[in-house]
Amino acid sequence: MRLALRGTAPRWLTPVLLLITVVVTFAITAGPIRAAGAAPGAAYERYVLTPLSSPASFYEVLLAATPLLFTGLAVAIAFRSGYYNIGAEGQFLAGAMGATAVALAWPDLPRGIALPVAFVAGAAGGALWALIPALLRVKLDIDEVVTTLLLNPVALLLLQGMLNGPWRNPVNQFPESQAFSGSYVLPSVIPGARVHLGFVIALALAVLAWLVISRTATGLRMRAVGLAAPAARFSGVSVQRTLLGSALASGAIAGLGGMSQVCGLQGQLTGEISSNFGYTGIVVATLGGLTALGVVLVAVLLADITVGAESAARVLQLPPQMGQVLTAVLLLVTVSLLVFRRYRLVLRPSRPPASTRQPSTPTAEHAGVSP
Amino acid sequence: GGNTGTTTASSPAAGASAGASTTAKPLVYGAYATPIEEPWDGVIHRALQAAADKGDITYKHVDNIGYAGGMERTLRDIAANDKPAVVFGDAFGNEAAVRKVAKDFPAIAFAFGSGEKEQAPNLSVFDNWIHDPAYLAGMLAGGTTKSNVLGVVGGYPVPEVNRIVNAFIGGAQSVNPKVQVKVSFINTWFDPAKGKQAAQAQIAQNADVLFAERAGVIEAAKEKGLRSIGAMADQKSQGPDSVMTSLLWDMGPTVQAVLQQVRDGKYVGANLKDYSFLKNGGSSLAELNTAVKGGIPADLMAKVTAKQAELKSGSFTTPVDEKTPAGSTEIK
Amino acid sequence: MSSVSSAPSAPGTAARPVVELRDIRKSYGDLLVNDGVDLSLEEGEVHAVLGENGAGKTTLMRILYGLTRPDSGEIRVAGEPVTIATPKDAIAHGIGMVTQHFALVKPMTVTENVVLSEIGLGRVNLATARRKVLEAADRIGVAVDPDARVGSLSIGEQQRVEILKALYNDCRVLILDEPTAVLVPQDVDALFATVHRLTEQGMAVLFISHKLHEVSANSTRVSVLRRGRIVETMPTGNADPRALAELMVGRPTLGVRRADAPVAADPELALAEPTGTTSEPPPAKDVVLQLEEVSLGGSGTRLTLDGVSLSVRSGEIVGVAGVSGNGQRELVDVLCGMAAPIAGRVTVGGTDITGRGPRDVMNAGLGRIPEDRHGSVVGELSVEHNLVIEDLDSYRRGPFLDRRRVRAHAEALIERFSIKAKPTDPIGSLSGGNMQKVLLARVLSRDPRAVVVAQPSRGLDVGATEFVHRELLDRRAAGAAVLLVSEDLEELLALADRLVVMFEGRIVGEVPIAEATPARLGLLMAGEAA
Amino acid sequence: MIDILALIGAMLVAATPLIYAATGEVLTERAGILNLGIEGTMYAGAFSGFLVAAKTGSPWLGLAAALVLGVVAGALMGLLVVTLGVNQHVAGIGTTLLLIGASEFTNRLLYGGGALVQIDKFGLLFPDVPVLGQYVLTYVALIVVVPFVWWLLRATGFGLRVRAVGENPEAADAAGISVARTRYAALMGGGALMAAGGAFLTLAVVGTFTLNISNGRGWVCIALVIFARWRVWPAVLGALLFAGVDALQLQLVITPAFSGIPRELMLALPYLVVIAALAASGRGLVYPGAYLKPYRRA
Ligand SMILES: Nc1ncnc2c1ncn2[C@@H]1O[C@H](COP(=O)(O)OP(=O)(O)OP(=O)(O)O)[C@@H](O)[C@H]1O
Ligand SMILES: Nc1ncnc2c1ncn2[C@@H]1O[C@H](COP(=O)(O)OP(=O)(O)OP(=O)(O)O)[C@@H](O)[C@H]1O
Ligand SMILES: [Mg+2]
Ligand SMILES: [Mg+2]
Repeated sequence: MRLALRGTAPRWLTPVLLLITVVVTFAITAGPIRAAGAAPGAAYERYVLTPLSSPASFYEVLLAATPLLFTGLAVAIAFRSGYYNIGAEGQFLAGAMGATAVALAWPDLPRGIALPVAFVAGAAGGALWALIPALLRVKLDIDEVVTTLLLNPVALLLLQGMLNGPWRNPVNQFPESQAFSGSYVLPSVIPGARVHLGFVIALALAVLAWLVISRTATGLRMRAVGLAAPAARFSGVSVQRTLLGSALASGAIAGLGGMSQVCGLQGQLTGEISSNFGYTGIVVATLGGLTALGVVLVAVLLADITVGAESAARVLQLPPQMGQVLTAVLLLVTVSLLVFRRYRLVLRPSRPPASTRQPSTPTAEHAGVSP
Repeated sequence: GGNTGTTTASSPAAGASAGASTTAKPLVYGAYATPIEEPWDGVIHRALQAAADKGDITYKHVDNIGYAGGMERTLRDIAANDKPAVVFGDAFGNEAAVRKVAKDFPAIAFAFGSGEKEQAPNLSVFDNWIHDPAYLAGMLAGGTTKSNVLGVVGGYPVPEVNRIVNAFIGGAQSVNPKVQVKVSFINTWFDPAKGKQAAQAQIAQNADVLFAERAGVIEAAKEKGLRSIGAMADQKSQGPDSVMTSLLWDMGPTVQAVLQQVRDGKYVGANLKDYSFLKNGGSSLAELNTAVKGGIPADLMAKVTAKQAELKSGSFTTPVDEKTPAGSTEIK
Repeated sequence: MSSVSSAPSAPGTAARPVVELRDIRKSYGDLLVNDGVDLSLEEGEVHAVLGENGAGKTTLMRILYGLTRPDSGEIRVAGEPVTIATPKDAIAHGIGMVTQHFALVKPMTVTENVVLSEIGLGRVNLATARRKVLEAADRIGVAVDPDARVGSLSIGEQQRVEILKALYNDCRVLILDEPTAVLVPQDVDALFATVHRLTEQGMAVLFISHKLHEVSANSTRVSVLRRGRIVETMPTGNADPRALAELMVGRPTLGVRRADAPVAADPELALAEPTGTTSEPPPAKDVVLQLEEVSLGGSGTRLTLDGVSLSVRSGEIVGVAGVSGNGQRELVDVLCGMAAPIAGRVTVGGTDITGRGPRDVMNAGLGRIPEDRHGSVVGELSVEHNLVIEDLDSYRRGPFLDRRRVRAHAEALIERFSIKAKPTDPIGSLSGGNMQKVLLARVLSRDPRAVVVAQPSRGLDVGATEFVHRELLDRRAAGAAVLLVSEDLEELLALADRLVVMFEGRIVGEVPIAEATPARLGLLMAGEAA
Repeated sequence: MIDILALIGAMLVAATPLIYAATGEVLTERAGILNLGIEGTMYAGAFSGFLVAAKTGSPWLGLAAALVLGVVAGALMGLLVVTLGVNQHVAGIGTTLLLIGASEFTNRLLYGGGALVQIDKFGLLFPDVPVLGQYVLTYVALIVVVPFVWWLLRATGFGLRVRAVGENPEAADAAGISVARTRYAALMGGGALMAAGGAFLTLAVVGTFTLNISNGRGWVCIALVIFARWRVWPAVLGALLFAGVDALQLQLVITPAFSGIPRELMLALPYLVVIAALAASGRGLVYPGAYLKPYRRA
C-alpha cells in the first residue's frame, strides 16, 4: 500500500473526501461520546448543525469566528512571506492593550473619533510587538520562531502587569480595566445580535489580504520571498523590506483582533482577553492553506464547533473537553484526507509485478524504430 | 459517565414521595467559566451536587465556558430553553455578560461569584470570603514558626486572594510580632510545579511554615519536613505530617439561603458574602492536625479556638484588606 | 574536453546481459514518461542513453535503481526477474547510481556519506570506516579526503564521492546520470579514465549525456530515448552524431557557432552551423561592462576574487574560462549584485554599480543569467510571474498587477523563445532547457546593454543548447556586451571573441580567439605559466 | 540574600522536564520534523503517568505508561507527517489539541471533576544534600538520557541515519535507508522523551495531576531547540539557563531589596534572557536541510 501522484483529480473527489472525513471523525469520536453518556448522533447534530440552524445562533458563530479571522489572517500573511510568526498571541494582546490605552486615556472622545483612534492604536500595538522580532530577524538574522514564541508569555505578563498596576479597576480593585466608555464600543452590525463591526472589519481585511496577495506586485513579492527568498533577492526583490513589511502587517492585523475583541465583545480589558486566539490562528491559517478564503472557512468551522460544543454541553451534559477532542480529530482527519486530492492510494503490492506479467512480450530486440 | 448527566436525588427513602417531589424540585443550573477541576468553581459545583444528592434540587451544569463570549450565549440558552429556577456560576471576567442576561430574565434567580455589587432585581453576588479561617491559619503559622519566616504562594494578586493573604499575615502577626511573610504570586491558577518551586524559593529564604493558596506548595513543605496549611479542601491527606489545617470554603449555606428565598418566593438580588463568613458556616478551618511533625502547642491551639469563638460570636471581625501584599513583609 | 579516446570495443563480443529492462511504463499523474521501454546492458559495456530534456532518461534510471516505482514492467538481473522496490534492493543486486542532482548529505563528512548505505543501527566505528573508505578510494582510483565535509567540496570532488559511494558496495552495474554536465574538462577526463578502468574489470556502465562527442568517444552502444520510448539502440561505432541528434529531436541539428569561430580547434565545431553576421573582428566599440581591480573576501584570509580587471565592449562576447572554483562563480555573483566586493569598481555603461543590489544592477542595464538556474527563479510561481518579477513596477496599474499585460507579455515571449509551457505553469515543473529559455526571455526582453551569463547550456539537450547559443550571438550582433562564463571549452570557442582565464581568483591570461587552443587554455587553467 | 546552592538545586528540578522534552525534540527535528505535538505529549505523559501510578501505586509503572504514550503520540505524528505528508504545523498543533483534550476528557470521566489523589511519587536521592538532593529522573536525564542521545546521534548508525534523513532524505533513500522508518523511530523515541518530561512533573515534582500541568513548557522547548541549533548539550544548557533565571526570579521577588521591581517583569525574565542569549549568539541559523519538508519517493 502506498501513495501515488494523481492525474487530474475528478470533480466528485473533494465532496466525497469531505464526506469520508465526517464519517471517519464520527467513527473515531463515537466511542468517547458514548462513554460520556450521550448518543453520538445527537451529539453531532449539536456540535455541527445546531449552531447553523438559526440566524441567531449563526450570528453567534460569526461572533466566535471574529478573533480567529484576525489571527488566522495575521499568521497567513506572515507565513506566506516565509516569516514564521508564532507570536500572533502576543500581538493580539498588544493590540488589545493599545486600544485600552487610548480608551482609558481619552474616554470622552466622540465615537466617530474614538473608534478610528482605537483602531489605529490596536494595529499599532500589534505591529509594535511584532517589530522587535522582525528587526532581530532582518537586521541580525535571529530566528523569528524563537523570539515571537517567547514574547507571547511576555506580552501576557505585560498585560497582567498593567492590569495589576496602572489599569487596575478603581471601582472593585480587580485586575481588569474599567469598562470603556460607549464611544469605544464597536457597534453591532445586525440588530439584536452580538456580531459587531469587528467581524466586518475582519472580512474586509480578508478581502484586502486576498487582493494584496493575489493581485498586487507587493503580494507577488511576498509570495516570491516566502517560496524562495534567495531567488527573490536575485530578482531584485528586497527580501528584508518584504519580511519586515509582512511581519508588521501580520502584527497589526493580530493587534486589530485584540482591539476588536476588547472593544467589540468585552468592553473592557481583562486578563483572559485572548483564549489562545493567536495559537489557534496558526491552525486556522495553515489549515486554510494560507489563503484568505481558507482562513474565513476554517475560522467559521472552528467557531461553529465552539458554539456547538457549548450547546452539546448544555443539552447533553457532555464534558466540554469533548468539544476540544472533536475539533482536534476533525482537524487531523481533514488534513489527512485532503492529501488524497493530490495522491491516490495504490493497494497492489508495491513491487513491479515481475512474475505476473504475461509472457507475450519477451522480445529481446531492443533495436527498432519507434512507431 | 463521571459527573455528567442530570443528577437528581436517588435515595430509596425519597421513593415514596418521588412523584410529587420531582416536579416540585427546582432546577438549578451551574454555569462556570473555568473547568470544575479548578477549585473555586469546584466548591460551587460540589455544594450544588450535594444539594442534588440530598434531593433538594435537580442540578445540571456547564463548565469551561471561557471568556470569549460563551458565557452570554450559554446563559441565554440555559435561561430560554431550560428555564431553571436558579443559575449559579462565576462572573469574573464575564461580568457584563452575566449582568445583561440576568436583566433579560428577571424571573430566574442568578447567583454569581463576583467582585461587584448585586443587581436588582435578580442577580445576587457572592465571593469566597474565607479571610476568617485565613486569619486563624495565620495565627497557627505565626505561632509555630521557628525561623519567624512564613511563605505564601498565590495565583494572581486579585482582591479575593489578597484579602486572604493579608488576613493570614494579620493573624500571624497577632501572635508573633516578629514574623515576616514572603508572598509569591505565580501568575497562573494551575501549575503545581511552579507553585512548588516558588515555595522552595521561600524555604531557601528560611520560611518554615507555608500557606498553600495554590497547589504544589504542600509538596515542597513535605519534602523538607516543614509545616503547611492547605486551602479550598482539607488537604491533610496530601501531607499528614505537614498539613496543620486547611482553609475551607463551603458554598452550602449560600446555596441553601438562595434556595430558601426561591422556595419562599422572596428571592431578590443581594450580596451573599455573609453566608461565606465563618460565623455563618460558609468558611471554616479544617480540624487541626496534631499529628504533624512536632505537633501543635496546646496554648496556641487554645488561642486559635478562642479567636474562632470570637469570630463566631461577632466580637472579633477579621480586617479586610484587598491591597496586593508585598513580596516580603517587613517586620514592623 | 573529454579526449580519452579509447576505441570502443567491437560490438557483439560481450553478449551476456547483466541487466535487462522490459516494457517499463511510468506516468506521473497524466504525464506518460516511460512508455514501454526495453533496454539491456551487457557486461563490460558503456551504454549511453541519449534524449532530449524530459525524454524520460532520469526516470528510467531511477526505476532501475529503485528510486522510482514503475507502473508496470520487468527488471532482470543476470537473466532472473527481480524486484527492485528500493535502492537497497538495487544495491543488493549490484547496481549503483550517481544521480543527476547529487544525493549527498552536505553537512556530513565523506566517510559518513560513503558508509551510509552499509551501516546498521549500532555503534559506528568511524576510524575503521574511514580506513575502508580510503582503501576503496584507492582501489577505484579516486582521490578523496575522507574527513572533509561534503558541503565544502567542489562539484567534481562531490561527484567523486558519489562514484565512491556507488562502487563501495562492489557493484557490477553503474548508472551515471549526466555525470559530465557539471564537470570541468580535467574532471571529465578523470571520470572517463575511471569508467574505462571499471569496464575493463567487467563492470557495465549506463551513462546519460547531452554531449554527443562524449558519447562517441566513450561508449560502446547507444540508445536514443524520445518521448518515453527507445527509438534506436546501436553500436556507437555506427552512429553518426548528426543522425543521433536527428533521432533525439526529430530534426537535424548540431549546434551553432560564430561565423568566424576557429573550427580547427575542434572537429565537432566544424559541424556546427555558422551564424552571426561578422566574419571580421568587430570594430572597436565602447566599453560597456567594466571591472577594475575588483576583490572579494572569502572565508579566512584568502580572497575569492583578487584584483580582477576586465572590460567588455559593445558587440563583443568575452569568454571566461577556468576550472570551477577559481572565482568564476563569485565573479558572476558580484556582477549580479549578489555579493559586494571589498575593493574595486564595477560599471555598466558608465554607471557605477559597485556593491549595489540586484535592482540597481538591472536598472543599469545588465542582464543576468547565473549558473544556478533553479536558484534564480521561484519554482512554485508561474512562468508569467517569473517573467515579470524583475520588473514588477512596469506591470502595475495602480497598486495592482496588470494581469492582462503580464499575460500578453508572457505569451509573446513563450512564442518568441518557443518555450514549451503555458504562462500559468509553475516554472519549477519545466525542463532544464525550457527553464533556461524563460531566463533568457526574462533577461533579453528588457534589451540589456550588457549580459552576464554562466554555464548557459549546462544540462541542456542539443536543441535547447543551439537555441541558447543563437540568442546570445543575436544579442552580440545587436550590440550588447556579453560576458560568457563557461567550463565548456567548445562553447567558449564557438561563441567568444576573446577569452580570459581565471585561476585562484585572478585573471591569469587573455587569449585572442584565433590563438585559443584547448592545450594552451588547459595550461592556463591549471595555473601553469601565463 | 540568595542561597546559591538552593538556586542550583531548584534550577535542576525546573530544568529536568525541559531537558527531557527538548532532547526529544532535538531527535525529531534532526530527522527533519518539527514536532509541535510536544506540548500535548508532555501533557498526556504527565496525565497517563499519574493515572497509572495512581491505579497501580507504582511511579515506575506510571513512567512506563508515559513512555508508551509518548511512543504512541510519536507514531501518530508519524502517520500524519511521514506517511501522509500533512503540513507539520497543523499536524503538531492538532496532536497537541487532541492529546490535551483526551487527557482532560479522560480525567473528567474518571474523576468527575473532583480533587485528585496524591500518588506515591519518586523520592529524592540524597534528600539532605544541597544541589545533589534530586529526583532519580534528573540523574537519569543528565547521566543516561542526554549522553545516550548525544552518542546516538553522533556515533551510531541510527544517528547517522537520523541526520541523513533530516538533511537530505533523497540521499538517505538512495543509500538504501528507509526514510519513513527512520523518521518514525525518531518521532517515537522523541515522543517517549517528551512524555517522560511531562511525567516528571506528576510523578516526581507534585505527585498529582492538575489541568494545565505542562503550562507551555513544550513551547519553551521548541524555542530551546532552535536556540541550541539542534544539538543536545546546548539544549540542556538552554534549559538550565531558562530554569536558572526562573529560579532566580522566584527568589528575587521575595527578597526585600528587589521589591520595587514589578513582579511581572521578574516573571518575564526567563523568556527575555533566552531571547537575549539568542540575539547575542544566534546569527545565521542553519535549519536541518529537510526541515518541514515531507518526503515522498516519486
Ligand atoms: N517527480 C515527478 N513528478 C512529476 N513529473 C515528473 C517527476 N519527475 C519527472 N517528471 C516529469 O517526467 C518527465 C521526464 O523527466 P526525466 O527527468 O526522466 O527527463 P530526462 O530525460 O532525464 O530529462 P533531462 O535531460 O532534462 O535530465 C519530465 O516531463 C518531467 O517533468
Ligand atoms: N516533484 C516534481 N514534480 C514535478 N516535476 C518535477 C518534480 N521533480 C522533478 N521534476 C521535473 O522533472 C524534470 C527533470 O528533473 P531534473 O531533476 O532532471 O531537472 P532538469 O530538468 O534536468 O533540470 P537541470 O538539468 O537544469 O537541473 C524537470 O523538469 C523537473 O522540473
Ligand atoms: Mg535527467
Ligand atoms: Mg537535466
